Amino acid sequence: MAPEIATPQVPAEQRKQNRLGLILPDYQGSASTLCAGCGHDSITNQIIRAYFEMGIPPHMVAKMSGIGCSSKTPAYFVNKGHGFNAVHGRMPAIATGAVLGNKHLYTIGVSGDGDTASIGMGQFVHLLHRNVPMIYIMENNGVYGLTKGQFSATADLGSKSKWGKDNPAEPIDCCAMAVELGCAFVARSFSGDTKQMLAIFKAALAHKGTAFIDIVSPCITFNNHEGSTKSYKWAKDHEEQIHEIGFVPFFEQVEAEVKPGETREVQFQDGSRVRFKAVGKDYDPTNKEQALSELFKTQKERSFLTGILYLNPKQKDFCTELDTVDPPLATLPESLTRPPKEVLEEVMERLR
Amino acid sequence: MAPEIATPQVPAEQRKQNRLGLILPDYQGSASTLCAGCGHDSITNQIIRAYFEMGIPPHMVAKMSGIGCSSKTPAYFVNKGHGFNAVHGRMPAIATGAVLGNKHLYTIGVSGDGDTASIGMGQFVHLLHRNVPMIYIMENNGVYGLTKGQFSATADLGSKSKWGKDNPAEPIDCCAMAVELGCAFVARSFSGDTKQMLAIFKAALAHKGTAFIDIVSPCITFNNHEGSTKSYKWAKDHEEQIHEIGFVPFFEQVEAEVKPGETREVQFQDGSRVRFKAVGKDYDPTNKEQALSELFKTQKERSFLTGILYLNPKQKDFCTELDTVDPPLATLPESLTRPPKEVLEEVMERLR
Amino acid sequence: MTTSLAPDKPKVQAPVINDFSIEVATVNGSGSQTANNMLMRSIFQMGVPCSGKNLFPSNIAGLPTWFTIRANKDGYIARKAELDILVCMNPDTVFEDIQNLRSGAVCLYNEELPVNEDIRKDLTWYKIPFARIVKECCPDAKLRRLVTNMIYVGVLDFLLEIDLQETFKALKKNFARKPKAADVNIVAAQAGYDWAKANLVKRDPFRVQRMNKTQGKIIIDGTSAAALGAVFAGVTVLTWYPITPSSSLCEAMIDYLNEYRMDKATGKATFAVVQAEDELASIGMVLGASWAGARACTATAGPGISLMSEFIGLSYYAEIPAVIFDVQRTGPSTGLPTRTMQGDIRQCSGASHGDTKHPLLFPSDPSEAFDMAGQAFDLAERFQTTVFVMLDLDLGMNNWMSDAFNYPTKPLDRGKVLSVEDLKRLGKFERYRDVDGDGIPYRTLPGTDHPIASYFTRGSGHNEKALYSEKPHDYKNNMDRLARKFETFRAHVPGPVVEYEPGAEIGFIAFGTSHAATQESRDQLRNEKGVKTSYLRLRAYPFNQAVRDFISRHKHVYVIEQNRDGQMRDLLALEVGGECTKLRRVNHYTGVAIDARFITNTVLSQEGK
Amino acid sequence: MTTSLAPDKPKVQAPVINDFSIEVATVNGSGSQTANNMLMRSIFQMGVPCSGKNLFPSNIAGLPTWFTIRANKDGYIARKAELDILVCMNPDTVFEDIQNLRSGAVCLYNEELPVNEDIRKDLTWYKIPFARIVKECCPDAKLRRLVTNMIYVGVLDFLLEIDLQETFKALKKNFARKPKAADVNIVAAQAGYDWAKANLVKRDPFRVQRMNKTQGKIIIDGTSAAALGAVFAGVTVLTWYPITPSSSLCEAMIDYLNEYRMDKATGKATFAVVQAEDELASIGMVLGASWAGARACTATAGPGISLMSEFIGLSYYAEIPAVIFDVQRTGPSTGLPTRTMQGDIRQCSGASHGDTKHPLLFPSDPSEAFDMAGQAFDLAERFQTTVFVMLDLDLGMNNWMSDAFNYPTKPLDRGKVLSVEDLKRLGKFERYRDVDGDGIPYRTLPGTDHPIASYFTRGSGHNEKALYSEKPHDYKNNMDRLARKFETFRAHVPGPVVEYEPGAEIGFIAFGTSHAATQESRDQLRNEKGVKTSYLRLRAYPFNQAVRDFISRHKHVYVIEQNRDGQMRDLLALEVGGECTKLRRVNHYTGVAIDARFITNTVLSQEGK
Ligand SMILES: Cc1ncc(C[n+]2csc(CCOP(=O)(O)OP(=O)(O)O)c2C)c(N)n1
Ligand SMILES: Cc1ncc(C[n+]2csc(CCOP(=O)(O)OP(=O)(O)O)c2C)c(N)n1
Ligand code: SF4
Ligand code: SF4
Ligand SMILES: [Mg+2]
Ligand SMILES: [Mg+2]
Repeated sequence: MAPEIATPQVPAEQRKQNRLGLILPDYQGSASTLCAGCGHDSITNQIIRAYFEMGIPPHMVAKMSGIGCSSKTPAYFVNKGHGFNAVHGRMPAIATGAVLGNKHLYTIGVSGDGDTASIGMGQFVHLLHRNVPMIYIMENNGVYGLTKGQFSATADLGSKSKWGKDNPAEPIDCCAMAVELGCAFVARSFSGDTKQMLAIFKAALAHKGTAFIDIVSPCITFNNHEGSTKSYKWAKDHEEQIHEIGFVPFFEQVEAEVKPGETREVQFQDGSRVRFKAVGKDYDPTNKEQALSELFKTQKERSFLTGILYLNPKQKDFCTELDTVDPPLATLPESLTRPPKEVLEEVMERLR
Repeated sequence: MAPEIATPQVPAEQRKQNRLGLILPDYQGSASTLCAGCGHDSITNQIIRAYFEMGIPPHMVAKMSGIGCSSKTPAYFVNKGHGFNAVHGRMPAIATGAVLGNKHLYTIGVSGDGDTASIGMGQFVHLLHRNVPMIYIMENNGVYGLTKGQFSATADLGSKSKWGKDNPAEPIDCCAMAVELGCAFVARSFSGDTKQMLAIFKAALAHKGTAFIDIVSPCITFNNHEGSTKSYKWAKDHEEQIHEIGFVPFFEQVEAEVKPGETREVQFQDGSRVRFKAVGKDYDPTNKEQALSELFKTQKERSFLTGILYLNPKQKDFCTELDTVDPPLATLPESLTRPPKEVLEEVMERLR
Repeated sequence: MTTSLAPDKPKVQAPVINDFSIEVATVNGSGSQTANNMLMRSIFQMGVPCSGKNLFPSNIAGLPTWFTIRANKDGYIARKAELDILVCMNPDTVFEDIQNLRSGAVCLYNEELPVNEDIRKDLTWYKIPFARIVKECCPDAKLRRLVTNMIYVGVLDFLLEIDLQETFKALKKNFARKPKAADVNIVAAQAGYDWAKANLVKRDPFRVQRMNKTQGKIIIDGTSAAALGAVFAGVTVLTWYPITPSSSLCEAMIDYLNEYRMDKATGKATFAVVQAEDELASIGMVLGASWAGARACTATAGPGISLMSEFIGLSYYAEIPAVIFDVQRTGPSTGLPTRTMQGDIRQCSGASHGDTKHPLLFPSDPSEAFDMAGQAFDLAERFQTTVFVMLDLDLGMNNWMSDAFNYPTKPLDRGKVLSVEDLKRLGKFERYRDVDGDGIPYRTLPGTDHPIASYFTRGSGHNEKALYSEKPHDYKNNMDRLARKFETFRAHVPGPVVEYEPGAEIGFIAFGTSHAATQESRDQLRNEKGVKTSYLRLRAYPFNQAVRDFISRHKHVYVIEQNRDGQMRDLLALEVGGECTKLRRVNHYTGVAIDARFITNTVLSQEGK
Repeated sequence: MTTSLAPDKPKVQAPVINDFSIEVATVNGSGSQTANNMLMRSIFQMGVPCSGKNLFPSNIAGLPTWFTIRANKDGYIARKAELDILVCMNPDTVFEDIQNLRSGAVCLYNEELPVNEDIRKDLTWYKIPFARIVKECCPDAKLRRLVTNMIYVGVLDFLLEIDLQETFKALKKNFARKPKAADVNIVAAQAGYDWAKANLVKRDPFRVQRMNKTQGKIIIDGTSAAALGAVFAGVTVLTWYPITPSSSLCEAMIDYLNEYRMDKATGKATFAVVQAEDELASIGMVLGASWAGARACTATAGPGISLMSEFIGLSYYAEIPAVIFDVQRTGPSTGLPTRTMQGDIRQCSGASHGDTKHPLLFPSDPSEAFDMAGQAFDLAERFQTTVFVMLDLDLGMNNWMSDAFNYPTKPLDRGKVLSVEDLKRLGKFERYRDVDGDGIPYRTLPGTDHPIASYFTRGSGHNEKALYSEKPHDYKNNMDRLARKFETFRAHVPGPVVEYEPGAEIGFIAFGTSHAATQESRDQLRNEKGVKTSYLRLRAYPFNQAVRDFISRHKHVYVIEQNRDGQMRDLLALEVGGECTKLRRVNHYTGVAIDARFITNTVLSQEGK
């Protein structure tokens, strides 16, 4: 199955304007330098589209990453946003800092399974624990792509390496962890499933709090062979969509009709709504325990669930918790940040 | 409620011998320097007793820790074992290394909630993921004791600090994480519940793989006040024993009778058995999903479950996976570790 | 019966006015800290220069702790190795404590301690029935343990002729928001005083007399001072992970922020504080916040710096501001975390792999800690790199007499940040170009609404336009510019304070908390041995010409510091080339603060005198 | 039509035998690595000294990559900045590549590239129809992309008069376990050769002639060499986290371990390998394993060392062996990870807060990497501290001609470990006492069945008996002993290799991969300018007397290294005091390996010549 290629293929003729009057190319980035066919590029394309369709002001986008092939991708979308390719596994801290500095930014972090589930595990857990408002995408290929194909902690038990060795450990399931830890937006998708990714990204943009999205994203160079459980073929054969997702942004409410079969609806704080159409069994994305038991079940069956696995848009996010003044802390004037002389004198007086 | 005080109070007159002919004082450590009444000292006492009753050769004990009041405790038990007070949050790596060097050691790690759930989170997750054979005790007081009482990540939402502030975040539940991650021995106890601790420790000594034990252990100095959810009073009032635990070591099988009400039994690889007597509802400690849903439930009810929450003694441990020669790697003779001259010549020939 | 009737007393000596040291030997967690501070404050309020140092274990309660107060009319406030007055409260150390006293010293002890006065006939003894006194004056049994300590303050007030009213005043100030606590303590101090007056005959020479050498001064610890400095420097983001001795800095800052930095109009915070999960996270958050434009800082100690190294390197290469307060302590992580050291100089000046260099500021007292906290933010934002403020445990956690702090006169320097208007005007923006020849490029903040505002941040793999590049010359150009930028620092960090002594062949170089002992040692050398010394007090790394000149102009230069390896000496040696042979080491490394006598003796022995 | 008929050709020059450099400009992921290695091997097998260097991007496929082979009859195998022969395969860089050629160079290019030979009339051009040749010789379309590269090997074999059989031999060796792959490639090489023979007229001067300067030599990369060294040093625990360029070391070690270190009797491993979750974990596991008595090591690059700093400090203070292979690369973490640098010297020599010092070994070729890997384990276990083996990307990932490795003659030195028998005999064990006066204490391993065997391990807060202590003199005693221990290293680390040139006023100091270029530069200076130089090649830090003597005995000493700041120069400056003024810097820092001409020019300009 041939995946899309990033940026270059975004059709230039697409001149449709979004609610800001911007066109798709306004959301593009530099040309990708990933391997042709890398799953990550497909994800990049849907990120671009989601920002475009949601009409996010490009200059307000902060793109954060760690290190890895996946972590390179922020350079490939929304060039008009500021990007930050930090150190390995520490994107959560950098992103949290950016949110502290300017809570009005649309902060997105892109990471890999190595960057997140190995070296970054501690920060990942604590980012979720804080519920920092941002999108966190883990581009999951089961290997360390950039260092040439060693297994990561999300590799499945028995998955074969390029060199024919079996992975000896059960995978760490970052979605199950996120659900357990109380993350209020947990989704999984597949880089080959562009429609689903797009819907999830748009919902994530409407969510206030950490939106964690694990995307199986095959590494064409090191983990796309027979025997790998993160190859295109394997993923295509084993993806289990848990529902179809319809997303209605707050600014398009009028036009949106409920599609047949869309039974469940969850509303975000900004008024946007996400609607779920059952596929097979009825799945309640607001039920933490169901999410976990379905995840365990598919783990055992060696398949993988995709969709918005858990959603709780009412959870308090980190910025609400911090309760800072409305303007970004970054640009507060001196008059607000340096107390007057009398205050210092008062303090001195107490110490004399 | 007055907790026990470590080492000094172990009655010297207790001259009962264990299967090695050793007496309880042979398992003691140096005098504790913790605050009088610290929960950690009660845990220490039961650790001493468990090693004694299980007849573990003291010189084979490796005691590992990070940094914190809790991490000081390895100095207070089994003085004849080697101890290692490492750096903050990195006990798992040090302990894993010790196990690599000598898989025959009885390795125990003692950590705190700060040491484990904050700075140590990444290593904690990966230790569980590897299933390194060792006992991992987290002495959980909801604060950083040694740095004077800041909240840790296991502090409950709304728990009051010594200075009257509310903790703003939900706790990270390390037991739930451990269960979710597939750890095969997950227990929780309370430092005031000596009998239960002892049974759990003994079972942990029989288990092959990581035995994770979270023990609510009040910090008498910084977190034992009204409003704290990790105080003695609170813990006593909110502990929910999930079962009573009877432990039968492999070397005492003949004498052990099944006690009335002991319905469930799980057998360890060494033949030891643990028997559970239901308290209230029937609880199956081999059921991962039940464990999680009970944990979530009690989290919501603001109580805490104690007992062996999850148990799966068949899971492959790290040393089995590594499949090294039987003697410790530490003491392999040169004849086994330096290949003969011909081998080097063979390699050179290929490169000429 | 009081000890004044014991036989074989030392002769009554000539009075010693405003020049002594007191040590209270106790156990931590016993609540003696307040009493000791009140004692120190009482002396301070009488106009006598003084300092207080707490030597405490890495433990919460029950282990030996020693609090030392030094009062000195000449303003010497460094630690003094010899004690004049000892208050024994700890049974575990009582013998050692008494053994360590110099001949002629004074010893107050709790009558419950198994002390036999005969073991040291050369001491002046005062036995005090603490339990009895406290029982009488404090009806609430639960409070007794705490106020016991105020008893010895009262006793010492009597013996040293400290005005009891000053102690009351100090207590009232201290417990301004808890008048009841003030009262209980006042009663206890009074009881101690009364008991002493009724039962003791003064036989020792030490006395406090009013003078006016503390006018306009304050008492504060260095971490509070630095915290205040940050608050007045407009800090907007503080991230931290608890570690002794830097937790105090963060906790003080949080208190000040909550008190003085809530927006009046909205009641909301003009700052954000995050207790991070570890130091890797706290520095990461600082970089993220600074990158977004906040004034961000963190505080830690040596182990934290080790963990932060990789990110500190990124800050250097990617040019992101960060202020790090390093409150140095003795290493390593499981070392002596509650002891002092100037031990992170090597680590901080070059933290991270590769060719990285970082400027360090060295405050030597609270007032400077306040000023330098502010300067650090200005420098970090102007230079877009990490700036360290190097405190140590001695400065940070002890109470220092200090000049009152001066309100900053200059507006905040937010550095070379281009606004939308700037971009419109310039029409061009290249993130890493050296436009001004000082090595410092311009930056934009995320959220800047202009088509050319954005750039991509990464380490060293970029050209002047911040575009990805692995080209050898792009890398080299950038590295050369960074070197230039670091050179620019020399003129912008605080210069040294230099005191040339006419005719002195010997120079002293010291910094930070070695300052007070150094000053005192210079006087000792002059007064006792006729040895003159010039003195340069470093305030920052990198150095400037004045440092080189100073070394040039002396025969020997003693670099006084509190570490084993002479870490500052090595930085100086690299600076001055051949003249490094003049540099001699005075290295104090025991975990306790350096004292003047140590310097004097070390110098004399190296001078062959 | 071949290019040989093009007008305006440069004149045929005199033959240049066994002295040229070839560059293949291609894209990574295109599989040219094997072809380039085969070409290098063919030359090597003809007895001509040669080296190969791969300049590749931090990316997996599709970006420009340059592979350079240098053949030199005099044994100069450093990088040569000027190219003689270019093979153009990459459309993205073709213009730049051609532009960069010196006048008179040779250019082979794929006919599909848009090259106009007229743009450089000073070159010798050969146009090659790769697609056509490969299509004919390789029926399997899927393999064509890979074997295309063998075509230019065949063409070059013809042009340079390399014996085609040597290429076949090399291919057979390379594909010893995949004879079919060997065949396909042999056919392709033959096809290239045949096509060239039929279509090209040689117009360039470069030729290979058999000689015997590679007898007994091998070709290997430095990471494989170090890995082998560890395997023969009896390593029992390897922990690692992938990072370029050290992953190669670990992966090679794993392969060797699996092949040569399975116990014959049981079929089980005599070693354990753990891919850790990060570098903090990998060094932690090494310390845990060493503490338990294993021979443990890890390998990483600069960012990993930064993260390991805290633990490395613990190793110093708590005295636990560790071997760290640092394969240095250009910093920082998001810098130029696939470029070389000798940039971690400062960081590694003092990693961690506090007064810490660590010894460093500097291999300058694979054979030394093999030896030093073994020495590092012996030193680490004897001295109970971290020992670094400092490779770099150039040594580690490139193919080097090297002497074959010598089987170790000495038994493993497991250091001062007391067994049960020792303890019985001695009756006493104090973990941190300096029994032998060398600063090195004795240790026991956990599991030692003797009542006095156990001790408690922690940082610096202990006395000689390993009991907890915060006493100033215990701390100082211990620190003094640690300093003594570090002094002991001087006599035990490999000493420098010194070559005094009679009458030379100038000395060169170099180390590691700067060696080859330094040797060549010395000859350039002697032969071209009559400038004589002595040479000291450092092999370890700390230094010994021979280093001080060498500096003493020369007027100027050039310290040649591959970083911006002169990190080794600074360590030397601190060592030699006043004589540091003699030290001059030759600092190469572009990410690519240093070359002789750069050294020569830098020295000449500093000498004013
Ligand atoms: C501290 C540190 N350790 C190791 C590395 C090397 N490294 C770079 S990327 C990477 C793994 C990336 O894997 P992943 O996050 O899964 O990204 P992918 O390339 O697979 O998209 C590693 C180990 C590094 N850059 N920094
Ligand atoms: C790298 C590092 N950061 C911070 C510290 C300071 N520190 C020492 S103990 C501790 C917290 C201990 O808390 P916990 O693990 O819960 O143990 P407790 O004292 O509560 O038993 C901290 C933050 C340190 N020693 N090292
Ligand atoms: S190596 Fe794998 S992950 Fe990296 S760019 Fe190539 S295909 Fe993608
Ligand atoms: S501070 Fe708290 S955790 Fe530490 S010893 Fe005291 S009671 Fe225990
Ligand atoms: Mg990956
Ligand atoms: Mg705790």
